[in-house]
Amino acid sequence: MERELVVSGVGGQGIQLLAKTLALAATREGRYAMLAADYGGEMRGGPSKAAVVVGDAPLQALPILPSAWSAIFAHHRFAEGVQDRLRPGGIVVANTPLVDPSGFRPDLRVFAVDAMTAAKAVEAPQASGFVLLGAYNALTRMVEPAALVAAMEELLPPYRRQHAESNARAIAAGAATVEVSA
Amino acid sequence: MERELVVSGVGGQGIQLLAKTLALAATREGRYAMLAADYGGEMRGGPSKAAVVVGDAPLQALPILPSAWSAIFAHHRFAEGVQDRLRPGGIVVANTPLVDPSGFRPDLRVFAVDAMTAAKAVEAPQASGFVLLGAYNALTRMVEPAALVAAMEELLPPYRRQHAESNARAIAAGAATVEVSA
Amino acid sequence: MIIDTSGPPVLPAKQVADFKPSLLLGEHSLCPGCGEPVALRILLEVLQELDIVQRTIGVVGHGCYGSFVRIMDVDVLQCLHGRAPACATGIKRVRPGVAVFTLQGDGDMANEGLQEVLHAAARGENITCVMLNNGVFGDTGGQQTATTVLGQRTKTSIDGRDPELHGYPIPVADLVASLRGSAYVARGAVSTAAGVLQAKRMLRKAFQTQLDGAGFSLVEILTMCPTGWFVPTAEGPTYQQGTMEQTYGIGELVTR
Amino acid sequence: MIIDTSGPPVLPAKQVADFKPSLLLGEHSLCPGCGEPVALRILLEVLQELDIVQRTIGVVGHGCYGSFVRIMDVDVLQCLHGRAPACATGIKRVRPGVAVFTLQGDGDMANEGLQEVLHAAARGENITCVMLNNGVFGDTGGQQTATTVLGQRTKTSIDGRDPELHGYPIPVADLVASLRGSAYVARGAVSTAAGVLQAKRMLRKAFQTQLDGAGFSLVEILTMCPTGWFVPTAEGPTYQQGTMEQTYGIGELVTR
Amino acid sequence: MSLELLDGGAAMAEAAIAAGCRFFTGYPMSPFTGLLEEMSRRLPAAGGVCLNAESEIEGVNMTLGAAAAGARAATGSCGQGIALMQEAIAEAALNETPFVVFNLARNQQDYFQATRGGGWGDYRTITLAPKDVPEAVEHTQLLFHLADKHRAPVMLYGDPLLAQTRVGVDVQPRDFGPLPAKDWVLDGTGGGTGRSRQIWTWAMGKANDPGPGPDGHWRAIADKFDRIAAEEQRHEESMVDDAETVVVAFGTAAKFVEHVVAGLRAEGHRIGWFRPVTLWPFPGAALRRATTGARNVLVFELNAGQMLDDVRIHAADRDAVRFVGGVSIAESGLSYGPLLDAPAIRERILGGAT
Amino acid sequence: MSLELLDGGAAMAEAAIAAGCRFFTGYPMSPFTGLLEEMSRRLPAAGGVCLNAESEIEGVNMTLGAAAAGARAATGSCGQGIALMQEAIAEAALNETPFVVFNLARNQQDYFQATRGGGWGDYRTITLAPKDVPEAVEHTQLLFHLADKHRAPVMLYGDPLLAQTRVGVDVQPRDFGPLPAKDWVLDGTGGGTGRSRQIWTWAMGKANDPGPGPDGHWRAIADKFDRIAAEEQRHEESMVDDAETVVVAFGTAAKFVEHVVAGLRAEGHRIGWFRPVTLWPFPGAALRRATTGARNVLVFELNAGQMLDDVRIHAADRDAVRFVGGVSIAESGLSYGPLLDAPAIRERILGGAT
Amino acid sequence: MSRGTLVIDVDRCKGCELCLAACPPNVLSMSATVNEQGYRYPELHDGCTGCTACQIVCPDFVFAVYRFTPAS
Amino acid sequence: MSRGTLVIDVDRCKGCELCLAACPPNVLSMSATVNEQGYRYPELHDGCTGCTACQIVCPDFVFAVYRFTPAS
Ligand SMILES: Cc1ncc(C[n+]2csc(CCOP(=O)(O)OP(=O)(O)O)c2C)c(N)n1
Ligand SMILES: Cc1ncc(C[n+]2csc(CCOP(=O)(O)OP(=O)(O)O)c2C)c(N)n1
Ligand code: SF4
Ligand code: SF4
Ligand code: SF4
Ligand code: SF4
Repeated sequence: MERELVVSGVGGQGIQLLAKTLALAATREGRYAMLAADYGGEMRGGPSKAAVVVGDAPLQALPILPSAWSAIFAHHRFAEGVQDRLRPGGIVVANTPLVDPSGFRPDLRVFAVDAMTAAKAVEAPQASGFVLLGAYNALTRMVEPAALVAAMEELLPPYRRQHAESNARAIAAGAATVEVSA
Repeated sequence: MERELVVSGVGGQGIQLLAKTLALAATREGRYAMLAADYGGEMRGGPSKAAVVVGDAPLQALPILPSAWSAIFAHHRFAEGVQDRLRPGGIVVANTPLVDPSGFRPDLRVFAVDAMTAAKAVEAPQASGFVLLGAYNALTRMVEPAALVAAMEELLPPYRRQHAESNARAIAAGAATVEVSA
Repeated sequence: MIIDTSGPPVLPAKQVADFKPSLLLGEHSLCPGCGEPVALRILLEVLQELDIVQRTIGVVGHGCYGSFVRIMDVDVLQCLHGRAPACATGIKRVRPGVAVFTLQGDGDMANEGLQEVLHAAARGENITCVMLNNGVFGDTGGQQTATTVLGQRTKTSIDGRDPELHGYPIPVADLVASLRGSAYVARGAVSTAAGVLQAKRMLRKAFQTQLDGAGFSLVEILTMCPTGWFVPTAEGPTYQQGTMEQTYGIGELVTR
Repeated sequence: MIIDTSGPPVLPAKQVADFKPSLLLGEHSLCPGCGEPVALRILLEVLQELDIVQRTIGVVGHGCYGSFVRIMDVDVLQCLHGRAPACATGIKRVRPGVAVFTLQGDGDMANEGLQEVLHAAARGENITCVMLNNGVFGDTGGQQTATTVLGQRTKTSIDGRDPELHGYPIPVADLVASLRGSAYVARGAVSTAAGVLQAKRMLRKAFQTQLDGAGFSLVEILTMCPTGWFVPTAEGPTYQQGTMEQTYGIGELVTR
Repeated sequence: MSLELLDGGAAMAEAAIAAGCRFFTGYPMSPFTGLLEEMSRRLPAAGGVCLNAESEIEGVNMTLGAAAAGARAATGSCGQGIALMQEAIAEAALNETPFVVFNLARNQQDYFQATRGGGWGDYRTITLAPKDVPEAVEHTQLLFHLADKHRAPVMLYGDPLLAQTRVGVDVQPRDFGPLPAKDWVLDGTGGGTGRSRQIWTWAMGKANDPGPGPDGHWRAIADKFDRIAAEEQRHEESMVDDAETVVVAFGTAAKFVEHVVAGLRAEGHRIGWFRPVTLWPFPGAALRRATTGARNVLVFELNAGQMLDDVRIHAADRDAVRFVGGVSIAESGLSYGPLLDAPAIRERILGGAT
Repeated sequence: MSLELLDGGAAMAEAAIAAGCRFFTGYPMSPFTGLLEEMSRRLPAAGGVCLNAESEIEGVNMTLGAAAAGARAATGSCGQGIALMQEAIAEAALNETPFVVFNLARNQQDYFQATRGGGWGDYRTITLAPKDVPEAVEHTQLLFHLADKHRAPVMLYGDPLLAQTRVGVDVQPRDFGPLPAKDWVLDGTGGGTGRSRQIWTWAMGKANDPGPGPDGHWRAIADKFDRIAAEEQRHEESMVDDAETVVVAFGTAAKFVEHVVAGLRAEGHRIGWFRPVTLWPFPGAALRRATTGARNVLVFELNAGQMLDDVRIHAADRDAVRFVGGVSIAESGLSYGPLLDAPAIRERILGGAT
Repeated sequence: MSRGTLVIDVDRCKGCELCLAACPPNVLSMSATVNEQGYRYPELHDGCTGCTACQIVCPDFVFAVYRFTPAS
Repeated sequence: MSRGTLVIDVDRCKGCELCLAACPPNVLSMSATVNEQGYRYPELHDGCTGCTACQIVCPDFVFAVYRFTPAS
């Protein structure tokens, strides 16, 4: 079975890193992953989108997903159309207050996460993307939480190693937000 | 009616100039002419061939003639195949002794011209090509003799003007050879 | 105490510098700390100061500055990568009364189109070529160009440019200066305010050379590319001074 | 009194010069008085004297010298017009133990492929480029190249090369010499016997530079093209001395 | 009427000048060289500029620049030189800069190069293939017209026989009708007006007046080429109505085929010929009509079979199509080998018409 | 098996190295740039050389040189950059130098460029168009094999989705069977032996051992490409046997088409798909079989209709062929527009299957 | 005392800090808060000479510069 | 008296006359008749020094050069 996540936000929110972390974590677990990024060419500060698909056999998924099982909305801009592709019952993580969690289709399961507040609370203000990821993974169990942290560390370039701990805290904080709200 | 001449010899014999003179003369008479040259690319001292076609209406002739009405053979080398294309009754000017006038098909009308000797006799040793042309034109009346001389003069570059007279003598000498032999 | 700078001063004052040259039609989208918009500004100011705005055609190559085509209020041919001097030649020969300039990067001029600019210079083509040299392919994300300085890390010379493997940087202005058709050649840099003003004077002289019909002119302008150099924006100027400006030197190479 | 030269002398004598280098496999078909076969001779002699015949690859461009591919007993890639330095680079990087040289004309190197040779030189590519500069496209019948001297009549500059219309000639060796990757650069001429010997020494040094792994080497050799210059063959050398050699100068430009 | 004896190169040079060409660039390459030499001699006298481009790439981009500035402009080359120009020809097609490319090739092996480009993107190049010098004179003038009519680079595809054969021709300016105003030309006067002009393949427009952008622009270009494809097909045909065998050929080879087919018809064979005059747009509908009822559709071209594709796409019965041409090159590499000859062609046609 | 999460560029880099590629050149151009960057990182560690070519023309000629000297070598680019390489690709096809060209294009508008060359002369380029990254890994390795097998330059035609999508892949060297000895390689040892070697497009040979010359050589090359055309056709198809409608698509677009067609089939439509895996040689015979009996042969490609030509040449019923693709470009110009999306494609297919 | 002053179009600023280093009297510093693009931007302190250096080096055309006219 | 002498492969000569000018003692002159290619060719007169200059400049590889060995 293949499970799809689409992530949508604006450049600078860590969308690509979040998606890459999840895909790498799944890969390190020996599963098949796909990560398709879409960041409008040379434009800066523009839309940033990513899709992650994870499965236990070689994937059939298209790099532009016709439908998805879940989504993370990091920003209300550039989000048009994404909701329409979610299958009924789809899981949504909505980054409040940038995203209004009440604006979604009734057949979706929406979880509001105030990622910035949670990130600041664990002194990881740069890591709100990881909060969203932590929340998402807590909801979906896409990968083992430990795999997520390991993948995040693996992706850090040497000169950013110092962020490993705060990112890990952000992931955990994200998980905590939904475990409470769930 | 279109009349074709093919000229065949080796580079340096003045084949191209001879053919060009005839074609220009016909053009200056207001008739349609074609001149197709064939001198094997970058090779030097190799084969030199030309075809001239003259007619009173826009020409239908191919640039590589399937058959011809007449020929000038300036050299025995590279002459293979040319004879085969001459139509029965075709006129041939053979440059003796470089070309053996007895080696032709019986249905051709062959005229032997010792161009070099004739050229030397009129103190135009460089102009044996024009002797052949003079002979040919005397036989065929392709163009007016005066037109031939005018075309030759027109084609001389300024720094070769001094050759005009000796070339003209060579044309006349060529005519004389066949007027005698005819 | 922070001064209110949200509007013009209330005390009597004379405006001595405006936000942007009036020939700009909109915002650019280049990176923070990029030197190219500064070069664009002085180029446009020179066109205005020489009063040739309405008899000028620009030819713009491929690089981050390519997006200036959208915001320069000047007639422009956006040409193929590297080919601006050839296109400019065609334009100038057909419209000798128009001032024709090119806007190119180091990737555009020193890599893809080194031949075009040298031939145009040798031809003494009466055009003005402007090269924005940041020592990397900025637009494609920071790979090594022919002007990348030794030791510089880029995405295709990750351990730094090593002369054994990657060769030496090419001083384009110097090459051009050595050709007889060149009438004005200079190299400037926009890493300081004084440098910007000097570069502007160079551009002015280059266009004046063209207006005088004296032959080929070229101004190479060293510009910061903090993104491609992987340095903080604030360090761009000093990094540039310590690397590119050291390697290439600043000044006029040909004046006639 | 004319001496019998139909066979070796009967008196005791030592042969001090042979007809042609033993690396030639046949006759060339170049014009009377052409300087290119002379350059070919000394090039082949140098390969023999350095004893590298069996570890050499030549890369030959497009021009009259292109036909040498048929007669040089050396491994050869006949490449596209202008691209020899790039091809040679690929070969050298893959076979660093082999001596790699290019043989190109001025049309090949200064026109179509100016960029390739300059980039190869800047890269300090450890190859030897040989340019036969006769100031015209010989093979296509004598049109103007980038090295045609001022005033020279060619089929595309019938009234003589005029700097206003056609620009100035490009001194390729000087351009190459100004690049840091160049380890040996020289310009010779084959218009006199002494010149031929000097050019041969230059070629020898160039190959030695390569064998030493010191970097890029180039020898530009001025060669007569009486056909393309429209001068009698016997006047080729003096014509060359009065035009090309005057314009470009003979000598070593870089030695390291 | 006054005939001049001109070789193809000189005739095309005269024709180009008569058509208003005032900018020309070229780089020597046989058999294109002659046209370049003639232009360098004749164009300055006509008030134009002929540049010894230092390379084909520089030449075609100079020409693109001159055309962008409004001149009737041209360049040319052959084979490898045209290959080097493909990037710029595509660019001109996509940014709509009109000029003429004289592709005086060494043979017919470059049909794909001419008709399928090899540049990038969805563009096509109007390509005329004259069969002889008089037609080249007409085509040259027509091409400058078509370039301006459609704002696109266009091509003449010839060969050594076309370039080098001398014939008596009378070059007169011809009028092909009115043309759209060149209101897009860069003349340098737009600066500071807020309406400065732009020529840009991506058509992004100015910040104050955005263009269609690549998607809109390239779709419009594709539509334009569809329109050209419908409008500009040209062909000649003869004796096809009752023909069992139709021979398809282009350029010089077609002239030979016409001759051979006429001979065969005179001998009683039910045979005709069809000649695409425009290689692109290929006159497909006409070919379909001309081959309806034919049992043999023979393709004679001097290459390994390139136009063959277009004939297969359009012939009435695709299975009737047979290739009777072939690669045939002179020893020198610079012209055709023995297959371009009437007797040889006759044999091939008789062999194919089974 | 151990999966690595690699984008297409990195995956192809790994695959190339696994296939023995030891020389690579490139010049940045999106979306090819990633492959270049990966090669510059990975190849030196494998004992190879990766050069920052100063331009595409220099890059491809360096690669030609390295290949002539015997290395498994490659280069790549996209669009305009490939256009600039056409001269050298043709040259390599004609002088028989094998290397791989990674044409990681911005979209599908370069089908003609890939399959009809645009260089000069009668040559063709084996072109594989993988539909996704795992297939690109296989194709990369296969291409190095095919290049050596046929002594010819070969091409991989991809797009931004192929170049940039990351997937878990396991790159293992693959064995495609034995190859002819590379006894033609220039190694420098021939000098002075009277048997020195030569690589020359015109194949004139040495004076003491004349070659076939251009005529003989180019005819042999044409024959070789005919052989390749017969031997190397590859395709995939599904559900065509009873299909009323067969959709033909290549590359990434084909992956989308497969998905959409599978959905339509599940809904009861009698529909199947056909994918040319080799764009050249085009799998014509297979297409003919697959479309026999089909009422609609729909061509979906993201351009103005280029593969369409090949489908028209080969589909069982030429009149059943309909174009349902189109130009669709992202605002940035660097990737596809909205037509590359399953719902949009579904609509086009339903519209075409009348 | 300032001889000159600025208008700072803060929302255009991309926070590169080039102006800070360029300012001879060193009277610019970066804000604590961010503008609408998310960048910190320069703030002016006492002592501006109206030399225009900041305007000259700013890649984002953020500055207009004024020189006070002596109340003559 | 000649210190050296030549073998001249006359049929290879293309008559360019470069050897004449190159010869320091000026002991070469062109023939009156032509070779099989149709070119006049050089002939040697007394005074050859065996310097090899003619061989060095000849584009058509027409000369072999000998120096007489002193009968020691
Ligand atoms: C023929 C061709 N090759 C490659 C590219 C891709 N390309 C676009 S911009 C660019 C970089 C240009 O670098 P530079 O000129 O230095 O300008 P910068 O972006 O650094 O300002 C490249 C390589 C292209 N457009 N055309
Ligand atoms: C791309 C390309 N353009 C043009 C040519 C035609 N061409 C062949 S040889 C030649 C002249 C070369 O001149 P040069 O290198 O100076 O050598 P020369 O003949 O004078 O010895 C040219 C232009 C070609 N082969 N390829
Ligand atoms: S990448 Fe470099 S050159 Fe381009 S906009 Fe950014 S800083 Fe400027
Ligand atoms: S044309 Fe010139 S370069 Fe060529 S063979 Fe003749 S003399 Fe030599
Ligand atoms: S230089 Fe301009 S963009 Fe940079 S921080 Fe200062 S005001 Fe902002
Ligand atoms: S130099 Fe050689 S070719 Fe020329 S005349 Fe003398 S012998 Fe003959």
